[in-house]
Amino acid sequence: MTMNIFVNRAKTSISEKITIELLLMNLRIEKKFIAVEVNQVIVPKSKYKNFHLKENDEVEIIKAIGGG
Amino acid sequence: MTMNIFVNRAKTSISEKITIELLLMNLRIEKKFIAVEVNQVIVPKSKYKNFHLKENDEVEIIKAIGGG
Amino acid sequence: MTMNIFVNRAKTSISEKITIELLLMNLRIEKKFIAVEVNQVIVPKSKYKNFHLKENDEVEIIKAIGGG
Amino acid sequence: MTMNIFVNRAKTSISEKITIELLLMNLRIEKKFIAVEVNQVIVPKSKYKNFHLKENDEVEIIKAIGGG
Amino acid sequence: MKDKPLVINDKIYSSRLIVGTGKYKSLKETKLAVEASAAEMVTVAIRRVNIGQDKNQENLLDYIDPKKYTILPNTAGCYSADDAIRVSNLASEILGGEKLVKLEVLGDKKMLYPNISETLKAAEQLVKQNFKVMVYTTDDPLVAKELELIGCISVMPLAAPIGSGLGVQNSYNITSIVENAKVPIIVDAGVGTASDATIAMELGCDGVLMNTAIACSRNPVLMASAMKKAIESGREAFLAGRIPKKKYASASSPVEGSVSFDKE
Amino acid sequence: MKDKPLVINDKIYSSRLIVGTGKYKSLKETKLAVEASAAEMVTVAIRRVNIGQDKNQENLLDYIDPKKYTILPNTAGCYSADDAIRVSNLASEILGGEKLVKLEVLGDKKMLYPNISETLKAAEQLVKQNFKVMVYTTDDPLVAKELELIGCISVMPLAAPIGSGLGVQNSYNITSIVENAKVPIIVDAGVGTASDATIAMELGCDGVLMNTAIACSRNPVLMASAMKKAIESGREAFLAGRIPKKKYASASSPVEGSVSFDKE
Amino acid sequence: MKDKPLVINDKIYSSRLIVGTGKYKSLKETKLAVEASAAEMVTVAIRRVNIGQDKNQENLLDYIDPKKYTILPNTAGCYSADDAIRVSNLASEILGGEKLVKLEVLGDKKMLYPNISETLKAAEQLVKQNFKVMVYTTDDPLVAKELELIGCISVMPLAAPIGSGLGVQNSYNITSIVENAKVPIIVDAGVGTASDATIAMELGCDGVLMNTAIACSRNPVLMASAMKKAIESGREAFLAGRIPKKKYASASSPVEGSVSFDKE
Amino acid sequence: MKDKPLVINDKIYSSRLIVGTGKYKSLKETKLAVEASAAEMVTVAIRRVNIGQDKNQENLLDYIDPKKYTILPNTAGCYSADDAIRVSNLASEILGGEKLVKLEVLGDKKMLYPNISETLKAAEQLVKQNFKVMVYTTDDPLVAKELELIGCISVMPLAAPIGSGLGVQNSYNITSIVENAKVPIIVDAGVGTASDATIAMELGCDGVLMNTAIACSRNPVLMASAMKKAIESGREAFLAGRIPKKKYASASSPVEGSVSFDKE
Repeated sequence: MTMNIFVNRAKTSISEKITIELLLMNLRIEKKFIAVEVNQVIVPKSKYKNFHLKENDEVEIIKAIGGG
Repeated sequence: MTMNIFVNRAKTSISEKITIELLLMNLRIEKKFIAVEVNQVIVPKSKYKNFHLKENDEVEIIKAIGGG
Repeated sequence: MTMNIFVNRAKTSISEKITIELLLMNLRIEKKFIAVEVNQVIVPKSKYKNFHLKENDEVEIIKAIGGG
Repeated sequence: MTMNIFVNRAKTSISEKITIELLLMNLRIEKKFIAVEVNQVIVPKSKYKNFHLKENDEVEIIKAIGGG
Repeated sequence: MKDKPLVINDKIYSSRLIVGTGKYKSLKETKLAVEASAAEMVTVAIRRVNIGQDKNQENLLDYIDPKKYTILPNTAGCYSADDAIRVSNLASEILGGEKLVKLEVLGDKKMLYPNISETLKAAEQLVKQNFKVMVYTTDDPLVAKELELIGCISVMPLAAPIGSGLGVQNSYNITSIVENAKVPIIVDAGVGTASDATIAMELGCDGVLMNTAIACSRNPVLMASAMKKAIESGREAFLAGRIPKKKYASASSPVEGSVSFDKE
Repeated sequence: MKDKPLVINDKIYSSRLIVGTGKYKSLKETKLAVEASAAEMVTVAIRRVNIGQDKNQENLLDYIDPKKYTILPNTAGCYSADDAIRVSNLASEILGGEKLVKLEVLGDKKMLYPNISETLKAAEQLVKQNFKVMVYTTDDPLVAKELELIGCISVMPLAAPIGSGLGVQNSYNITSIVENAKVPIIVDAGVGTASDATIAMELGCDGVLMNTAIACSRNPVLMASAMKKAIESGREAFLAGRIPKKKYASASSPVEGSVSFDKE
Repeated sequence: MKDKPLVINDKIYSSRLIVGTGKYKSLKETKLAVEASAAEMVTVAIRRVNIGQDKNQENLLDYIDPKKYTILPNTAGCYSADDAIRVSNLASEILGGEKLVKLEVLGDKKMLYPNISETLKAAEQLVKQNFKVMVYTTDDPLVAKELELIGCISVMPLAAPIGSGLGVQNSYNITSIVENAKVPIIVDAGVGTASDATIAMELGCDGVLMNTAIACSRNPVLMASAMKKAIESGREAFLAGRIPKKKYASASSPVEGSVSFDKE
Repeated sequence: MKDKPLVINDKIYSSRLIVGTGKYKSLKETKLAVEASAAEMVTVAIRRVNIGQDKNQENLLDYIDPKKYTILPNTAGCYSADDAIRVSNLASEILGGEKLVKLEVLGDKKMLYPNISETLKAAEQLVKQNFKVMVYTTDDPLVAKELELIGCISVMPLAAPIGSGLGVQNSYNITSIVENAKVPIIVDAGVGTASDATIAMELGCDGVLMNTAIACSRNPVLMASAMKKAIESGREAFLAGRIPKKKYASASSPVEGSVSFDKE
């Protein structure tokens, strides 16, 4: 079974019960130096493993880039 | 009988029942181009005649002067 | 008989014995507000009438124009 | 026998036949880093030994000092 | 070429110079300088009468006739919104109900620099009370816009601190304020001499308000005349459109037919 | 306060603005701008008549009447003393023997910068030939003084290169020239807009000569008027004596009796 | 003579230059320029990961090692207090709980001018949340002081608009801010070239933050080195105490004993 | 990026700063400041020995070792070509036949402004006598070129009058001189603080000569270090190519992916 979530505002269909940890793995994004928000709330790195995403969750994956 | 009021913050003893109109006359101050406050409230010129000052009233007499 | 002179550096053939006065007339140039040099020497207006140009004379006709 | 010369414009009486070499010695001025003019003409260091000063010679002793 | 006139509080002004009345040696000098400036709007301050000492002290408004000039009372000396609102109401009472006021809320006594948060507060209140607010402010373009949106009828950024005579410090900001404004922008404070006023007008400002530069010059009446011309000159130059600055020279006299070219 | 008038070649001028006649779109525009500037002295250049093409070409001097204006012929386009002297004599012949001339000997075509040694040579010769020399020069204070001692009746240092519109580049030198001069000092060339002219006058100069700033503005007639006022404004400000620049502000409205002090 | 070191968030910095990491051609160039600048504090921005396109996109922080440099995340791109607070918290999460942040709340996209009221709101909140706030602001001295009193650990007024390269527009205000401050004053934004940075330091500022001036120069690594020296040079000149500006010259070489005086 | 080195009289200089030795409190301070400046060329003046008073007066050249530094004797205090030539020959004799000289012929004692005609005369003579002439002059671009053509090995225009500390007065002229020169252009005199030196170098000058700005600062040794860095900084910025000045801001942090855009 799959469901839809929004990753950085793009509709994405994923398998149910996926965790943030897995999502990042699928996206090939390193945990180091990023932040993750689910529905506008920051999820601390420690929780990635056990945090299961639900239908229509809005996930934001944020990083640092060049700026002044 | 006399009583004390404050005119522009100077204690002044006046005869009871004096009106703003009379006070200005005593002080030789023209009504034109001034404003009068009693206890922080502006008294319109029309009321000077009938406005009786009470013990300890704080009277402020204000005018326009040179400024930038 | 004709001969050649240079007027403002342009070779010009004119009838012999012509005076500055006549030259200006032919060129339709007013005497007022101009200066005439023949072979680098200024000829005063008073002399235009009797000043005869010779073969190869270099005539310069000068005026005032807009400048800063 | 003595005679007068001018050293940097000050009248100075010296023994006759004195050389620049001796003058500098008397004045305790090192030869290094100076120049000597006699009557407006520069005397090269090599000549100090044999250059005899005459009555009324104008001697200038010049050096380098702080400047911009 | 016709310039669109300066309109403030529904009145048309042919002069773009507003002058203050402080710091003069006498009321007579004040009157003469104001006349020489050809200003049509004049600022005054609001103060307590000096009881006693005032016997035959003359009243400024006997010299600067409110029938002849638009009197612009200021809230100078106020360091809070409340004070400024109170002084505005006193001014209105003094001037028979007029609602035009120059709002000025300062934050410190050394630089006399505007206190923006108190100024914004006071502006909102005064507009609600139907005052026609001409507001003295910093050269912050966003604050200038906010004051316009609040409903101030004119925004008056400083050129430099009051009385400093330094001239326009940040022409970049003044230009930005002018470009974004829908109300008259009048440079207020900091002008030192005629060219400072001309420069402010060349930036596109609608007018200039000054006091010290005239009153404290060696010859106030003559300086008032200088300022009148400086403002007109700057406005005309702004409208006429200056030549660009060029790195290299370009001859004003034509080159063709130049006599000196013979030898070349 | 009465200003001592500007006197050049024994004639009194009430205008301190001298304008050029180059670079205008038409002789008509030239005439209108010159009138708007209220200048009483006008510069012209000396060139060959274009034979043939000149049929009904009008003459500048039919528009700028020598009876009404002092015509100041320049030696523009000359790069040597000899050329400048020759052109000066042609100018005198054209103008019926007048001896007033603006001496201008340039050294290069890119900056149109004055060639000082040739200028000095030409000035000496022309003075000997009884010309009344108004001399265009750099802002070198020593050269300016030398030109005065040679007998030039006016020294005209540049503000900036001809036509650059950069305004006074070295106010320090201009001030020094003014302080040491016994003849009128007239800033010539480099003015870009009204405030540039005002600043030159505030430095104490006796006048300003300009052409491009007016002729090449978007609206020459309006800019001419702006320049007229700019010159008068700067002169009056110079005479009136500006206020000093201050690091700290000083209130224009008195502090005593300030209503806002209640709370303090 | 020993200079008191720059201390920010209890850490001592021997470099007074803070550099941004935006606008470089590559992360490699970023790294080289940062090294050449000798900066010890480096700003970064916070953005969404580009899903997909990011495959082997490298991470800035692999080039600018947080162990080696103090990373100063900014809230660039925020136009409200709420956004700025949110971004600050994301930055803290990204950087493993660090609380140092450069607060920047802008008001418009054209001038990128700071929005003061939102900046004040955000600053108060962030201080409450124990953030160490270095705040980008205008050159308004009163606002600068208010931000210090709110508890910001450094106040960073602009020299001129971000990326404009105009240099310090209002040295008067910057000086006033410095004189009244008890926290480090760091000029942020508007520097165009080395002398602009030197001038900011000569005014007494504690440091300068820049990005565009280095990243967008023709040779960023060389310009980074120029800026390093410019900052040190300006600081030393400030401490050494410059000579006063004089109207008249004064000889550097003594006058007595001058050989040339013979003829006098 | 490698800078082409400064070459004067066939010697390569890695420092572009030349310092004077006048006005110091002591020869010891002179030595320390010269060392801090890292200058490799040092100017000295030529004067009469004070007979008698000189007993144990030390010699400058015992502190500034001619084996270590290139000594550049100047003709300061000369007001005529003859004096300058005489002093140049005395200098050569003092320095064991060295022919390098800084030619300086002044015209007045108030401004210490160069006398151009005497300077040109002296330059021609000295070049004939095989002197290597580095010539102090005004910022007149034509005179600068003429001095180069006469054979001077370096042209040194003033930034402002000697000791005035005003900084570059006419950057337009200095730029023109640099653009047209084939010999090193070294700004000499008028620098007041570090940024003045940086600006001179950013204009493309090959070096700066200064004395008062260092010697008369409150802390000469520290200011010498500031100047060393200022010169290097300005040179590097010139080579690196500054960003253009922009009317409008441009973000240093990318706009895409900005978190704050959610709400838009």
